[in-house]
Amino acid sequence: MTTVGSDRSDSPDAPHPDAPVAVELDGVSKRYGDATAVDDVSLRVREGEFFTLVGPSGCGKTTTLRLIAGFEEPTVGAVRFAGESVAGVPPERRDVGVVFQSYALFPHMTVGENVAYGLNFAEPPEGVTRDERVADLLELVDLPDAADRDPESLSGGQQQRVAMARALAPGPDVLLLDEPMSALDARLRERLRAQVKRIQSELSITTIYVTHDQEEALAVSDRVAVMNDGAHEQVAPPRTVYRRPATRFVAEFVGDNNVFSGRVRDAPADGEVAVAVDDADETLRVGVANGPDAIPEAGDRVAFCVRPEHLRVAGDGDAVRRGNRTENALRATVASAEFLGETTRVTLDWGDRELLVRTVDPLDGAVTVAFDPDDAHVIDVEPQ
Amino acid sequence: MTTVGSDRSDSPDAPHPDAPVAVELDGVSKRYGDATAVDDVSLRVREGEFFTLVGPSGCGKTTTLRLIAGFEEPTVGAVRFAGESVAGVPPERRDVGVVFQSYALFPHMTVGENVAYGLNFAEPPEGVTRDERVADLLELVDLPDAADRDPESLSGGQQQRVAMARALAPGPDVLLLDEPMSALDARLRERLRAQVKRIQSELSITTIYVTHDQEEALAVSDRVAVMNDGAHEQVAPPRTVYRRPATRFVAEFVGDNNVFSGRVRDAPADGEVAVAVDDADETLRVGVANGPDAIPEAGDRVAFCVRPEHLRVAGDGDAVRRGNRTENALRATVASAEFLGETTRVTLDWGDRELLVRTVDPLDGAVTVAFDPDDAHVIDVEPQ
Amino acid sequence: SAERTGDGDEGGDESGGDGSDGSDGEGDGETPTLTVATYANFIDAPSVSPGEWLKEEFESRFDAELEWATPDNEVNYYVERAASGAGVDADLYVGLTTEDLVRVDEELDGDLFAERGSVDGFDDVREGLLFDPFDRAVPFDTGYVSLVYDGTATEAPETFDGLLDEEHAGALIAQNPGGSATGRAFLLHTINRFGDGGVASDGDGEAVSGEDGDADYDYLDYWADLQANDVRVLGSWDDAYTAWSEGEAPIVVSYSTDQVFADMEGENLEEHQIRFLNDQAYANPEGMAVFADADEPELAREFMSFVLEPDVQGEIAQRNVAFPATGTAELPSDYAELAQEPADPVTFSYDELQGSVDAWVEAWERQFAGN
Amino acid sequence: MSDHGDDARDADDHGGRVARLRAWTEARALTALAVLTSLTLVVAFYYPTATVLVEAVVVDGAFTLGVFADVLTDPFYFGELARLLSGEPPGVVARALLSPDRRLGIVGFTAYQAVLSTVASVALGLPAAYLLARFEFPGRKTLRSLTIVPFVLPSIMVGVGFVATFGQNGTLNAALSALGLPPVDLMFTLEAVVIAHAFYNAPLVARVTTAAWESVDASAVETARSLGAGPVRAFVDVVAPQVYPAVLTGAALTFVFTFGTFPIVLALGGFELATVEVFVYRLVRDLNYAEAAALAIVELAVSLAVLLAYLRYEARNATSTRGARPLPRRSLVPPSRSARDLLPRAGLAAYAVVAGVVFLAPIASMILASVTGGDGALTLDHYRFLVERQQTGAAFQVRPWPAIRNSLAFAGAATLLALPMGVVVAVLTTRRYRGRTLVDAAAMAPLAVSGIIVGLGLLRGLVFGVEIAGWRIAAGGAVAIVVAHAVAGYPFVVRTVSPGLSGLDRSLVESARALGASRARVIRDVELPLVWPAVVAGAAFAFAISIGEFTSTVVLATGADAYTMPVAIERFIGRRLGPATAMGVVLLVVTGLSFVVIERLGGDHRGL
Ligand SMILES: Nc1ncnc2c1ncn2[C@@H]1O[C@H](COP(=O)(O)OP(=O)(O)OP(=O)(O)O)[C@@H](O)[C@H]1O
Ligand SMILES: Nc1ncnc2c1ncn2[C@@H]1O[C@H](COP(=O)(O)OP(=O)(O)OP(=O)(O)O)[C@@H](O)[C@H]1O
Ligand SMILES: [Mg+2]
Ligand SMILES: [Mg+2]
Repeated sequence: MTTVGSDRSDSPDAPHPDAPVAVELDGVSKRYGDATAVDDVSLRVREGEFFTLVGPSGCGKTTTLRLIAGFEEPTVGAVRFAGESVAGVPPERRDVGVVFQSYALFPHMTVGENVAYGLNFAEPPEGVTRDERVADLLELVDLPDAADRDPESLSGGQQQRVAMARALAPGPDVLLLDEPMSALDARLRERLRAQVKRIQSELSITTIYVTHDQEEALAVSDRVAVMNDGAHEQVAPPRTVYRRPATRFVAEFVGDNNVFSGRVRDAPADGEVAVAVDDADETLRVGVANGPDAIPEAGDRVAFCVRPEHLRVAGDGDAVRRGNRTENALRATVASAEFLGETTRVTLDWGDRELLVRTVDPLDGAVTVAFDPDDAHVIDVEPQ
Repeated sequence: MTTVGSDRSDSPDAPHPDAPVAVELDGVSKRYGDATAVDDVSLRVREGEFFTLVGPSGCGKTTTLRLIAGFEEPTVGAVRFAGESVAGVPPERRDVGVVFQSYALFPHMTVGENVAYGLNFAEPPEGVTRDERVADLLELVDLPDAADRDPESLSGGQQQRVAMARALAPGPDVLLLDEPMSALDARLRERLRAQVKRIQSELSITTIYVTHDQEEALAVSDRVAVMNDGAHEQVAPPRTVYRRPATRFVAEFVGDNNVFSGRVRDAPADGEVAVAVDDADETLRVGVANGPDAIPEAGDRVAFCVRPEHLRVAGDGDAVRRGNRTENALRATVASAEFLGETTRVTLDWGDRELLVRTVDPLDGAVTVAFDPDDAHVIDVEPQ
Repeated sequence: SAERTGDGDEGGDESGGDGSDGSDGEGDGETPTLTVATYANFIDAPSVSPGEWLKEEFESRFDAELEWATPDNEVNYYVERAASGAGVDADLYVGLTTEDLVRVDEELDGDLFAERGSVDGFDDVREGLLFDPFDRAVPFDTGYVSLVYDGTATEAPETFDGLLDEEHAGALIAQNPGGSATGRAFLLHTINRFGDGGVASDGDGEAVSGEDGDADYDYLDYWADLQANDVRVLGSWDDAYTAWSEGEAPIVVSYSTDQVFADMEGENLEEHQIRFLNDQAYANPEGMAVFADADEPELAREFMSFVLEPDVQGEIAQRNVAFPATGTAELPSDYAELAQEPADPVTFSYDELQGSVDAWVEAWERQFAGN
Repeated sequence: MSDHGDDARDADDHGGRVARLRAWTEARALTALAVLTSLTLVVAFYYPTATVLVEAVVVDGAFTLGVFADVLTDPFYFGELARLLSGEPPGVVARALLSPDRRLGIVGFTAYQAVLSTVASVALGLPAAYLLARFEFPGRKTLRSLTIVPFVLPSIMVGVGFVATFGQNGTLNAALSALGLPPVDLMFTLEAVVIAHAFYNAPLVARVTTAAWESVDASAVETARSLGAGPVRAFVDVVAPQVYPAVLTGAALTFVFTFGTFPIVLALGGFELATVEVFVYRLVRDLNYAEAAALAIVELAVSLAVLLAYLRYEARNATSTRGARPLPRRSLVPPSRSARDLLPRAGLAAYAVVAGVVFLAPIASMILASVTGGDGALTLDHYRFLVERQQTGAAFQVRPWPAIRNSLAFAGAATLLALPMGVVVAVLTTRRYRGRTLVDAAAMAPLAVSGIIVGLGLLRGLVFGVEIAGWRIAAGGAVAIVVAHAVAGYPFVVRTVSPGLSGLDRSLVESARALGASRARVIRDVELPLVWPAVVAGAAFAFAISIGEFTSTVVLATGADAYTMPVAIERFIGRRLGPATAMGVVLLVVTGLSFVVIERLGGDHRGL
């Protein structure tokens, strides 16, 4: 499998395709002794962009952020701010705002003092006093009356917002957020991420956001870099990442997915190929329009995926039709179901494998599921 | 608004309608100084039931659990295990297993020693040695080879499962889980909750589960108690809670929802009433079949809700039809959207209010949304 | 006591311990045990101490066992025991000073010590050393507190007034009279010399008039002058002697037997010169007395007789590095060469000290340390 | 029914009873331990001390405040403040206090020198904390372990070392003159006393501060940096305020210790610098108990007030920084030649010189004294003396080996006793309830009471015993010594263990309880193992206190076979210091090794 790290900044979703590059990582690696935390990463974050690094624990997200902030220097490669290398520039002169997962509020200062701290080193915007700036920022994060409170008396979500306000106070060029919400509960995270996104848009500040929560990454970002094992697997707008995952890792990491692999039986026709699925007695038709640049030929091995919401379910034996054809129908039995409110996530046993589907009504027993070949997405083609 | 705390154990979803009561809270309150953490809660959890307490932060979930575990004694009321009051019985003699959010694994013991700890105070089941018991439990939680490892060398999810095994080892009558997954990332949470549910079913152990994540509560529980401000607002199976929320709080807390209030214009007809929505120039038709016992009469004030997924969207001006009638159509404009993968959550401005809808395709500008009167659910009727 | 000299037991917060190692219960017919209480250095000092020899000698001459007891608080320990009704568990105390007796008598209503009774050799005790007006304590040796100086660094003055010369500014190290025997002896010597100015006589007693004959110049005036001349008053003899040895100052208040030790250790005697101010030194006779509720009073008296025997007196003087109490002691002929005695020993009597000594010390403290 | 069945049931019954009994005792073990600890404290501290202190207000069997009032209104003790206490208007007194020839009185002066000593200790302790907390170098842990050594050195040894170092002919002046600098005359000045106090207490300040510094979260510093603060500014704004409470702990303890100072002032300063304890000592010696007790109570009140103020502050500022990412340690070798890398290390080098003079030179001088003969030549005579004394000393004399053995045995036993006491009190003081401050104060009192008074109290309360129903119950010897040492040492266990315990995740305790463990069992199985490094640090302190303890040892020792190393040192002091210094070096080596070993059993921890 090849890693496709294309920077699709020309995608229609990216809001600033022509904006100048604010932060650039150029062939950056960071090694700690023998371990490589970040492995030859090249990224360009544009001005005003909300750029998210998402990936499993230990994949190097934090290290990347620390390299940008200047807490670490790269072993190899260059970090550039607005085109200028910042090698050797200490963090206090990089004009970055940082929010840590632990918030790291100064426990011995009030909320107001925390927010004002950065103004010791940077003038507030013209015509605004220090106090006004602090008040403005607390207003911005919806905590207008918290200035005199002790950080420890605040709830987690409130602390998180104070940390945001503090990072924003000196008017940084770049805002770096390292899992700023992972210590919060699910509903609060949902509310706050909207707020973070709102603040970012209002200020249109370049923001690099680290999370391991793929839903969060999809929800807030202009572009997402999916990282794995120190390197990025795909850098693209959320919809692209979700709908056209570049690698199997991305397909499985971002959202539920059903990934199949098999061998192409004959040459493409109607933008579709027939794939004999490995270890199964089924041939499935798969659309190739959305896939990678290489069009699969007969005999090639391919991997493709179908989202659970694209697997339509019918009772056992009911035909799932498309036009007049009954196709891509798989017989499976219900293994378990989780009621999620809006839908139910059902796990099906299909031979030795599991399939995930979404339904509104409860399912039971044996079922047939089918999908539209156009809903399948080819991830990977390995020529014969 | 009245609090409806009915114990609908006769609901078809509850799996053990006749099972004996394992844990009972009878008029239990807990006050700390002036603050009331738990306010006159009465609950009956049946043997083998998976019972979930869900509610926002600070609503008293943990306190309730601690009262059951014996870490706190109620200020008023009685806690009964199998009908016997346990007042004054210390936690170590209540036969409960507890899993905390932090897992609280003993860092100075190996995984095996952690699991075996409770066996210092309780014999393993007959015919099973201590070591076998530990091995069995580690098998049960899918960590068969972890016995000699250090807890700190495990990932969060693995630690969580060790904590489960440890709590289960002495064969407790009741398993108490306090947000056992909130420190984990979203994907892991989803995977683990299925596993917790599986283990619970296999052992059919009475389980009381605390979470603030409503999706989690819906996904795993036989019954859910939605708590607010120290008291329970609804106790019912997940589908009932989701589809027929007893209070406005439940409607808004469990899943996204659009709640309306207004005045009934005329007497019910066809199982529907027409409601003039407050502060809006709209009359909406609302089904009353699913509502509370009181059928609204003309002139009554009602509150009802419609789930985002039941608000169908069309372009501006397109009619939303039901049979032949165009009805319940609201014109609104798109305020913001969050791409969540499977769907996009769109926030609409409707007058001064916000509406939430779910769409697959991006929306923009002015739109018309509509809903089927049967998809509306009356929460509350206030007679004239 | 000379080992006192050498190995000063004076205070600080720290000294000795309760060294009673045994019970005093013994049945008839068994060898009786005599428990002798004393200060630690009498039996245990790094150079020499008479304890071991005395025990062996006594046990070889009498059918008795001797046990030493060295409680940290010394005689105060027995005062405390008596006061708390715990019973005194020793037969006699060796190493009483005049001041000890004064203090004991002031504190306790009953008698801690018994009358002397008949002690052979008592008549041989030198007249001037008898310090107990109630005839309980029997002196067994005496020491003199004088100046010791480093002859290679200075020539000590001959008189008290000489110490006030600018030449001797910062030259003298003395000790705290509140915590150290030498310090107290030197203070008393200055009182004897200059008078107490009526400090202790608040109405009742007589003022002590000084030998200097100047009624307007008392010991406090002298000490004010000494202080102006930069005298050092350190906490204990150890502190003072250490500082002196390190050359911090050339003159120190110490014992007149200093050269005996210097010689023992092969040091340059030139650096260990003795000076008797105004040809005087303060005498500190040490006595022994039988406890009033001793289990073995007769054996205790036999011990006292034993101690006064000429050969034992000689041994004690040498081993305790002091001067014998009797005129009949057998000493090496060259002993006096190194252990010097003043021409004119001075000391306060029991009566003079009684009711005064506390006030003298306190007045001195208040003047010297007033902050 | 067969006998066999009966037997089985009996056995069952028996087993059940044993199990129930075990459960019953376990359930009450904590209470029992608390009661035992209180009893020990009452028997070995409160009751004895009270028998003395009560004399301040009970004279000849009658209650009176007269003695107390006399002391309080005596300008000799209280300076200008006494005038206030005797009823003069505050304005007049305030003016008098501001005048140049104001009188501080002995109490005022004692406090003044304690404040100076505290400042000096902090000043000398902080750079050491900086070195230990922020730099990595070989021997760092050993150095950290050894910081406790000054604690056990008898004052006489320190006196010897100081005269040899700071005296007119001392090392310092020799070094100065070699550099062509004029000599300094430090001996018999307040400065000398203050430096000696710093010798004892700066290591303590360093220890507490190091622990706190190591627990500062790196994220906070990095945040400050990202907000524009340079490294120095980030230190001042973020690190310093978090380290400050620990510095305050060290300062409070230093104040209390130096407020009760006694031998060292007179040895190095002279009587002009006499402190309250000097007078307590003299008054006790002269059997003037009423005034001695009154002064001791004044002393206690001041010390306890400082300790309490600090404890309240500590409670208020107890911020648990659990799970914090510590600041990474730096290498002592500068990574580059930039000023940023060179300056701090140059500062540390300068500090090393100062520390060498203050800490190492006196110890080195002591060691040198132990191998120097009367003629100034090197010799092993003094060690030969120790061997000889060991071989030929009489049974009633103090011999080196039994002293070493006793010291180690008592210290070991006292530590074993102080640990449960300290842990129990720490458990009690980490819970929140009303009157906790009182428990705290009562627990810390052994640090604040005059050692002389405690010694006298032990004599009365333990050695002489109490008469109960015609029986005189007395205790002396090894057991009493161990108990007294444990009482003296356990406050340190409390202060080391308590921050650890209060920082422990409560759910660990509750998990264990839910699994069936009793409260006491949880302490044993979970809490202690988890705060183990702190327990070990507490043990090191208890051990150190016991090794260095003198006053109660000599009071309670009922024979030469109960004497310890400090007693041996004191006995071996003669005209020549050789034998005593040799014994001092033995003490130094034995305890230094002990601490390295003890702390190897532990690890990093918070608290003292
Ligand atoms: N200072 C360091 N020394 C050694 N290894 C390190 C250091 N910092 C990070 N690493 C290693 O580098 C890798 C990447 O770590 P990083 O913290 O960047 O991951 P992450 O993606 O932020 O993970 P998480 O989601 O758990 O925060 C990990 O394997 C980590 O163990
Ligand atoms: N020991 C206590 N002393 C005082 N107040 C307490 C105590 N424990 C809980 N409370 C208060 O009682 C209320 C309920 O707390 P509880 O911990 O039960 O909430 P929760 O539902 O578990 O919240 P969360 O989701 O944040 O864990 C809160 O307002 C809390 O502040
Ligand atoms: Mg990270
Ligand atoms: Mg909770």
